[in-house]
Amino acid sequence: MTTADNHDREYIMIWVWLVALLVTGTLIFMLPISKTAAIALIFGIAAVKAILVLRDYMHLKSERMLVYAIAAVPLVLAIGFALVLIPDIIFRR
Amino acid sequence: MDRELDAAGSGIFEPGETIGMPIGKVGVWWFLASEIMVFGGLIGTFILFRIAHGGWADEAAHVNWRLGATNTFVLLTSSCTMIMALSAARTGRRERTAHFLLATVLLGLTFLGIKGIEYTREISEGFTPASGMFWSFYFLLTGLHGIHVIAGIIINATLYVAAIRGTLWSGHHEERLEFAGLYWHFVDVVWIFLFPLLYLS
Amino acid sequence: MTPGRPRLRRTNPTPTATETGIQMNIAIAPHHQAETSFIRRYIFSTDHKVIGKQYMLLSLTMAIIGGFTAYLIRWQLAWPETDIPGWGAIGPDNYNAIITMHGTVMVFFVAMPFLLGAFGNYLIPLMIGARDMAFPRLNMMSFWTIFVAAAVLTVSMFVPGGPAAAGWTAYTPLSDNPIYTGVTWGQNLWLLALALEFASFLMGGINFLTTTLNMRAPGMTLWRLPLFVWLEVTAAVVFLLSVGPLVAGALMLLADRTLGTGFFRPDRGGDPLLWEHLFWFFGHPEVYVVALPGFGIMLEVLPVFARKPIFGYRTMVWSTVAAGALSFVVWAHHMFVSGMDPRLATPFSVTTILISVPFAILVFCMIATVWGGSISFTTPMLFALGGLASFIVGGVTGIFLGSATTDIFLHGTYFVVAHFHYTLFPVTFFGGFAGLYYWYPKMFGRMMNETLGKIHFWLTFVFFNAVFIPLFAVGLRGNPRRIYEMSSYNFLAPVQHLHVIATIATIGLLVGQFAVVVNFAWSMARGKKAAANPWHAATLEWATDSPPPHENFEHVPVVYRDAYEYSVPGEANDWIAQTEPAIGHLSHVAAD
Amino acid sequence: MLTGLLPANASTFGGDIDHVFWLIFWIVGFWFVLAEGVLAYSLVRYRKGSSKRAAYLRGDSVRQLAWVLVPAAIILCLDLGIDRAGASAWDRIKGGIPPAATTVRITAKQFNWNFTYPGPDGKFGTADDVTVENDLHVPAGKVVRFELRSEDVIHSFFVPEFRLKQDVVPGRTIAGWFQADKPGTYEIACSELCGFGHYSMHGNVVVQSAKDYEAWSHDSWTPKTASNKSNADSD
Repeated sequence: MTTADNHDREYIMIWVWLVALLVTGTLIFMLPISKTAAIALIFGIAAVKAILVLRDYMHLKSERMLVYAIAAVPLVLAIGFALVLIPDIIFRR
Repeated sequence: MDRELDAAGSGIFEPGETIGMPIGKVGVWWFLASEIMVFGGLIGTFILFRIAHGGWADEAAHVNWRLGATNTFVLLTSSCTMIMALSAARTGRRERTAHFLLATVLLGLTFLGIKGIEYTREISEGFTPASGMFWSFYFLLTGLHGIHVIAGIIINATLYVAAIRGTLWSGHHEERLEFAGLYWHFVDVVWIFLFPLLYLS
Repeated sequence: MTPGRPRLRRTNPTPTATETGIQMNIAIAPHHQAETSFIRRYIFSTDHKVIGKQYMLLSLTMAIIGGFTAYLIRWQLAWPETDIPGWGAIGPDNYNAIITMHGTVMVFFVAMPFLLGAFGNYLIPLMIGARDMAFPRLNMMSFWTIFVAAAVLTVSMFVPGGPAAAGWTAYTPLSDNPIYTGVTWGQNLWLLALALEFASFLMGGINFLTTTLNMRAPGMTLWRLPLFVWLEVTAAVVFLLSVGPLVAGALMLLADRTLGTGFFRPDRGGDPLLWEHLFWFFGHPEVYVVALPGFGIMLEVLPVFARKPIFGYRTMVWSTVAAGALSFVVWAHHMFVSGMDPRLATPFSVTTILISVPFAILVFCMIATVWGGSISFTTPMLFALGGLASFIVGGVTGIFLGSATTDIFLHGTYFVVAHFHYTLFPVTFFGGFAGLYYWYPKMFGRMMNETLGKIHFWLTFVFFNAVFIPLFAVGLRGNPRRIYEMSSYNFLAPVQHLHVIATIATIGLLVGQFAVVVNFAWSMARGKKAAANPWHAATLEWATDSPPPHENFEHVPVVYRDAYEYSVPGEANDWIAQTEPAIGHLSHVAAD
Repeated sequence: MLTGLLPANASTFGGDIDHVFWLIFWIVGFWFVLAEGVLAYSLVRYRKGSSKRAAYLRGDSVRQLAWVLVPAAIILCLDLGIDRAGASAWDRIKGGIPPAATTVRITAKQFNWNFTYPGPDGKFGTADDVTVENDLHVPAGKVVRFELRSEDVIHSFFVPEFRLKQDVVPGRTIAGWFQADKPGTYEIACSELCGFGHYSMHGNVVVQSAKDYEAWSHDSWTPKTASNKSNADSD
């Protein structure tokens, strides 16, 4: 399999991206901008990092629908669960 | 699904791969699904509490974001070495595989070491799980994640031994590397979110 | 395979399929050879059939604890503070511990290991034509994990401070701070036992899902799966996706009790309602995790003894999936009066009552399956029908509790107790016993005694209803649950005699169970030898010997048909095995 | 005879709850009888030997499935009806609190109920607040607002005759209301497991005519705090 090396290069490029994003994220944290904006940016970047790992390192880009389903359903459930708890925990009486 | 039904309908299967996926991969993904619910429940609760209690800004000021960032770097790198090990294993470059696996294990240990340093610092400064809700969550989240890292290190170490012995390649077993990798990358992804949650806000 | 059927029938339609069949033998046979040493074979076995039997043994053993605690509870309620024969008087704190143990044991260590662990493990590979589970070693680990969990729970009953006494729901802060109950290690061990139990069923669930997705025999499409497999798998998914938050919650509670955190302690900024949410997000789906396999067993038994195909196979599959999905969005109906935001009540009320639709479809399809059949009332059939008839009561009474308005009055009363016993008892025990009598020949190669079986059924059916119908009335009078004795409430004086009736019936119910114990043991030694397919059933587990050989099938079977081909017009037999080539394929056979 | 199933109702919103209860009762009662009836009939009618061979009904054609799906559709409609009836009653009972004549602070603790009245000045947190144990005195025919607090664990404030139940959660103040129809003494039960004394966490709601309530409050609210308790108990 000759394409292997290209694969390796791919993987290393992804790693470079991840590190770059990590650095930017940490820099934003030190920038003197509004907290909400900073948090939004930081978590946006975290999401991108996660997607990169999932897509390339966990091969989601070449996976079957089934795998997406297995991963997506609990994600939706967990988020939905947290949302339902908002009135009880954030706006508790 | 339909595709699979057709295949099955005509009675033609790969042994043990009715749906054209190795059982290991299906199993690991189901396991990760349950893990998503565990961490999802915990992280979700943490976010809600943090908003409800007005940010915990001053508590969060005491965690060492430099060490946190370093650890993120370590874990990201270990993910890279893990995937490199897999692609090496698939192309039968055995020594390369072993080396990258060893690197992954060592990076994992480095992560734990740094985390240990953080813990000792914080506890010596008097911040224990009992000193406030933020610290309770901090120690529970990082602790649970740490346990997952330890498990991952053990798995990767066994694979490393198999790689040196060469038994890793007997009967397509190098695919085990992919399954272990899926878990390891998942642990990495969890940390990718824990880092900003605990250190950067 | 089935004796007396020409081998031609079993050859595969296409060369490719034949190859795969052979490949399968090669691919899987060396995977684990027939094990020799006693320990490998019966203790640390990786054979799903042995593991299934181990689960059955464990659950039936724990059922003794569950039944005995029920006896203690009922006696105390009928004749408060008298000496209970075989135990002695119990005080209010022991009473709380006993109800906690009853709930925990029955739900987590009887219902789940019996319906999922025993039947799921034993039957799924057989029904889909696999040689074993996808991960046999993981399977073994899952059993030994729940074994340790059961041991931990049992030990927790004897530690200083006594066993957990905060109810099986372990509401915080009662379960959180020892000063409220005086329970120290009991509660910690309870949490540990539950954590281990969850780990065990996670391993088991992953195994069920992977096996069913990946290990099916040639021709066994998803739409040819026996409904039992469909329902077990749905239950596994529901468990897998619902247990996570409670695992998180258990860790938090354990940290509260050991590390001095305060996740659920209001004085430290914690929130008791969080525990209720985390618990019920799992706790409600858990009901379906137990109910669906029970239904699955009834669905295997009904068509065989009605000699009819399942009515509305795909409709039932979709209703099952719908019920499983809905079970994730109804949990707060356990919390209508818990102090949660009242605006949440109506949405959860709607989703909860909506669940009546898929379950109504399931029940109607089951009734339609016996309608027009030729019904023989064997013991398994009696238990399946008794379970169905009783479950309907549990179903309809659920509407009262699903409606937030009526739940204001009924929440936490004996009406709830009667309701969930009318759902869980039918699936666990009627369903479970139906399965036991039905598959015993397959499991142990001998038939069980029919007369004893019928006696067992009638004692169980009559006394079960005699226990819980009075409790509905008790609940409607407003009798709260988990009350050690009623005498401090004047408004409960009129219902005391109903408690006495329920208690006498409970004793009858428990005594009646000796029939199955005797039958089980006696048939093992003396029961008449079972043929490969004593009931003339069509599904794959009957296409191999009773009991099946080490890797289940002489040759991996090839599946040509649906699972329930009974009384097909124009056929000589009133059943056609799934392995029987369909007409279309016969030409191939001729060609060979 | 059936009406004897429930305790006699003694509050204004109890009637709404009972109404929804009987609505559900008759609906599910009908389906229960129907389902069990059809099941029993088919068991007798189609027992072995009664007919030569079982019918081959797979129920995969719409025509056959109609026998299942049409009833299911009807059930769906009835469900929505129940939801509607329930929702309106819920909003009235738990949705909001009507303007109240009296406000009481109810504090639950292992294992009894304390009721705090604002006292003559009508304000809480002042010296003349009056706390009585286990007996809640309220005027008949007036809206009573209560604020539930717990000192330790979760309890549940349950008055069967009022169809009133509300959990008491430590760390929260949960407000609610009720309006008692007629004078009398009604029992309070704790309906959430709260420890070994749970079974004896008993209290009374003493509903009094306006005049009696006036008299009671007059002699038990007069600032002689030492004897409040005895007064309360003597009722």
